[in-house]
Amino acid sequence: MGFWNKLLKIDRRWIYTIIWLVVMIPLLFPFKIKPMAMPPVTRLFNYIDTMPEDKALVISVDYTPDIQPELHPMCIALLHHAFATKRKVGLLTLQVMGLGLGEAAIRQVTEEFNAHATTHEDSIINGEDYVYWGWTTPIITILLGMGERITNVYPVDYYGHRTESLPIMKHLKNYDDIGIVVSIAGSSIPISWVNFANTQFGVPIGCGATAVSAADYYPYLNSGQFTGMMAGMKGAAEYEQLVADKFDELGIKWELRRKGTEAMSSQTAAHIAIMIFIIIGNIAYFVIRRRKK
Amino acid sequence: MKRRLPLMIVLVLGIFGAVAFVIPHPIVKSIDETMRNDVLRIITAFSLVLGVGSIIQHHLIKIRRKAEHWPFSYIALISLAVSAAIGLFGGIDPASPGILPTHIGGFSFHMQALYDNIMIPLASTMFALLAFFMASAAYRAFRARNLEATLLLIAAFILMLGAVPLGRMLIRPLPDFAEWILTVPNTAAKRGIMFGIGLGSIATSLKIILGIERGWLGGGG
Amino acid sequence: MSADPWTWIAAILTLAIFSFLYKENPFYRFAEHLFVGVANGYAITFYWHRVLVPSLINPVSHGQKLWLIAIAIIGALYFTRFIPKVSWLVRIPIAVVLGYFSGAYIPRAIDAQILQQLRATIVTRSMFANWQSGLWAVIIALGVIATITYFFFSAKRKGILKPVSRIGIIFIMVGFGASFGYTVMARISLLIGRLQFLLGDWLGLIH
Amino acid sequence: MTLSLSLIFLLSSLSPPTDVIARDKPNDSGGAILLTWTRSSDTTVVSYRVLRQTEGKATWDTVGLAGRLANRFTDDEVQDGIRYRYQILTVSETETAESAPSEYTVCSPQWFNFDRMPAVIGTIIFTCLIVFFIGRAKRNIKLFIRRIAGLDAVEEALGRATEMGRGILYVPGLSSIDDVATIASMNILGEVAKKTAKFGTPLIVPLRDPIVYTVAREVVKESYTAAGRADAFNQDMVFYVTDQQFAFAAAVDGIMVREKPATNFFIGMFWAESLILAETGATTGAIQIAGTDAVSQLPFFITACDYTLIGEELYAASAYLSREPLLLGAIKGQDYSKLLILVLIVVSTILALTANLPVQNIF
Repeated sequence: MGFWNKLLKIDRRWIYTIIWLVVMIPLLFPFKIKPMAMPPVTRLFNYIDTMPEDKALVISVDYTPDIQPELHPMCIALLHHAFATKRKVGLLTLQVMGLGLGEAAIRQVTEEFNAHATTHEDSIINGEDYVYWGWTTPIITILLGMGERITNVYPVDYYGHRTESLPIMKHLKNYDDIGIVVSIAGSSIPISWVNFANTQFGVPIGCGATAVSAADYYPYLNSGQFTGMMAGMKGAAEYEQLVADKFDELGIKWELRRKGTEAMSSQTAAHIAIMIFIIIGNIAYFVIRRRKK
Repeated sequence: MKRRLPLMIVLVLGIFGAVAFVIPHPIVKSIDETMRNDVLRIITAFSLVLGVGSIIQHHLIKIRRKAEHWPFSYIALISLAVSAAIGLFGGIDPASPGILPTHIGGFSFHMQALYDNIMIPLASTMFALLAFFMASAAYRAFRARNLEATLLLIAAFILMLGAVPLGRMLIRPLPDFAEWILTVPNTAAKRGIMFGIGLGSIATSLKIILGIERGWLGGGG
Repeated sequence: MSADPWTWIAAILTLAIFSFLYKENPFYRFAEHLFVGVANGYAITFYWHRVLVPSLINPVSHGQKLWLIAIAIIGALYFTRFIPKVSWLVRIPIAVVLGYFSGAYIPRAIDAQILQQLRATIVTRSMFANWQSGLWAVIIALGVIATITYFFFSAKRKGILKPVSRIGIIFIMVGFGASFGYTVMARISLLIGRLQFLLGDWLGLIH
Repeated sequence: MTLSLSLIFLLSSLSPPTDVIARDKPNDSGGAILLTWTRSSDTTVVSYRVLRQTEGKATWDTVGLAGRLANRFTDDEVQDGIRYRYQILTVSETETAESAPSEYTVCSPQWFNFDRMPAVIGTIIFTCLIVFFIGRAKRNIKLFIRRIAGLDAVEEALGRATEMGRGILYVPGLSSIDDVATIASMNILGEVAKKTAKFGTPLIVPLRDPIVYTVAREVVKESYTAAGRADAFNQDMVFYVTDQQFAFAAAVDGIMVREKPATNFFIGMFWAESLILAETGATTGAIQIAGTDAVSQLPFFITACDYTLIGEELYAASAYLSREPLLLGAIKGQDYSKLLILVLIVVSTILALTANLPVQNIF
């Protein structure tokens, strides 16, 4: 029973312990590895970054709490990007379970920006810089109705204000004023956005998807029906990185919370650990096989 | 009778189920919808009683025989009874409460609370165990024993490496290659298997309707 | 640290399940039996409030759809299992469920699993809009053919069948490896989610 | 007021859509009219509104909205047998323009859905093939079925359990009785139970579906009777656990670790719990035999189990074990159907590439 043999028959609890540690430690003490953005993420970022100033970014918070670890950081990163570049933002959700998530995202990001704001200009103000329309139903009525007049679809916003009276809505009448809609979802809602808003009105659609469902979305990406896509935690981390670079470019000094990147450190560490296990297992296997010969 | 009646029912309903697929007329469509929405759901609801009866019996036997770890059977039985009582009498929808009060002060023990704080954490933790099991399964089984095993191992390796930023840092086109494996050879293999599964399962359905496949009768007269 | 008792309960149950990784123990056994009990309690609740009340009890008590009583009787035949003399009657509700689903399945499966897959596999000129997508389509078609060949059961594996089915199993293994590797990411995400709950919502160590 | 409105109308530069055609939506259950139109050439168009008039009524009702890039709309809020006509209203930021009304049209239900013709033909061809080969099998023409690797292991695994004096765990998947994998699994369970009855090996069958539970119980009881060991059948061998996927997985994990069966069978339909079960089983040192048609779970069974029946092998195995000629005949029919599919792929591809025929649209 040599060293390699012992290694082959190692108690699996050692493997569990290592996975446990490599996932937990980066969560407690985040270290940031700099992700390199893949083309679908870069395309989404660049599109939002360079669209005309008067066009708003609309985020459709279509995910539910159970898949939040993968998708919520995408929503936060998009908001960081929009507010740093002084872009108007409209937020809505097509899933009633997403209501609280949308509210949490917008509250977190506005608090971050406003904590560093010195002037009224710098501040992010509800109804002027962003609007949260909340949730209503049915989906088709919303997706088509927003093409004509958003205030008809959402007479009051999430907080109960009449949308007609909000300053931001004066320049946010319908899809013509929207540069892109990014639908973040674990279900097929982004496809509904493509089928109605994109096919019938020509609005560009971006997508944030879980890693599992992303594989089904590549055809839409290749056909251009999605302008860009963030897939899973990795996609979120890549977008966060692009936003962080943008912050440097704009000279914004304060540190961003980057949950996607932090979780990605855990993810990366776990992948590397598993790959090392496989390599060690195979070395041991070959050493023993050679000895037997 | 004992065999012929069930086989007749299967034949008649089977033909109806197949034919309804191509007849959009409301007469057929409404029967088809009633079948799905009312009939089958009601019948399934009754079958649950059998299941619950079985699990209760299973644990009662354990308690009676004082089988190993028998006290834990009380946990299953009590939690079943308590949660069923809360759900049946306290309602399933927090907005429309039942006859049983479901909170003491600020503490809610409504079915929704049990679902959110017992079922969801337990289920998602069981699910999360997979992170560990994938690691140990990979360590144990991913050995380059022969060509097939080696290809399995390499494909998995490339996908794992391609999924993290490191992959792209080491080999720039790696994520694209990973995506290629997923969309080309993987699609081909899945599709090929699906054809076989499709045909095999259709054949089995056919055999059931025609009364050739009788395993479900559970044998006996 | 959380002050919500439910968060504590959820956290303790989470740890109880994780403890199974070390070894089977009374905490896991407790969580397991609790889970089975509550899940059954939930199922009873669900079927009562969401199925029997709206689909059966409400219409019948208002004098509508009285034929549903007959359906309820068919459903009740499940209980004949406990009466040896008429226990064969349990086959009737099973036959209703099985017959309908088997029949409904056939044309739908022909459509979704055979015809649509077939349509997607055929290589057309438009796929050669660029040479890569054309080549990939050809590889997929060849892979599908080889994989199907692997599943021929009634012919001996000799002659051309032998090498082709071998290519088939190669495609299958590459595909399985890819699926495995791809799923790792999603499963680690689940673990991260649980840890974020334990470290964040419960202990308040991360925000 | 009227004058100024008509002035605006006269001055309106917005062009309405043309060629508004309304017709009964084909292949449906009635109650729907399909509209098509040629889009307005103006670039200022925001959207189109669909207006409907019932014959004999003066009013036009707005029944729908369509995007500026749309040229079709389905009105599914109409009644069969009533005559309707439609107008399409072009809407821009400042003005609207209405098209000429369409002809009156009436909708009705159809008795046959022609869109589904290929599926009907496919069903007929396949049914004929299967029935033909079953017929041949009935006439006792000997059929060859190749060896299936995982199956040979069944006997060995049962023997090992007996030698060790430990039990056998058989999980027939998590799906319902209408799932083909479950049916196949019931057949295999019947054979396994005959052998456990013969050797007196303890058998544990936990279930997730109440109906499958009733069937499995009958199957096992029957096998014990057939093996002449009706006395050894114990009603607690087969039991229902819960219909919650992960609660079931937790319970089966517990059983595996506490009872330590010598052999675990995971045969049927599985979802994400596949690896939870198979890895836990591996820690107990059991021989594991899996079989499933869940393509997404096969990779995990292949890595964690000793033998795996892949997809269709599961169905073939159930026929192979039972040695029932009728079931074997069906396998022959399936093989010929597969051959037909291969021929269709090759021939269609050749036609599509050489003659540029749109063959893929046939299917």
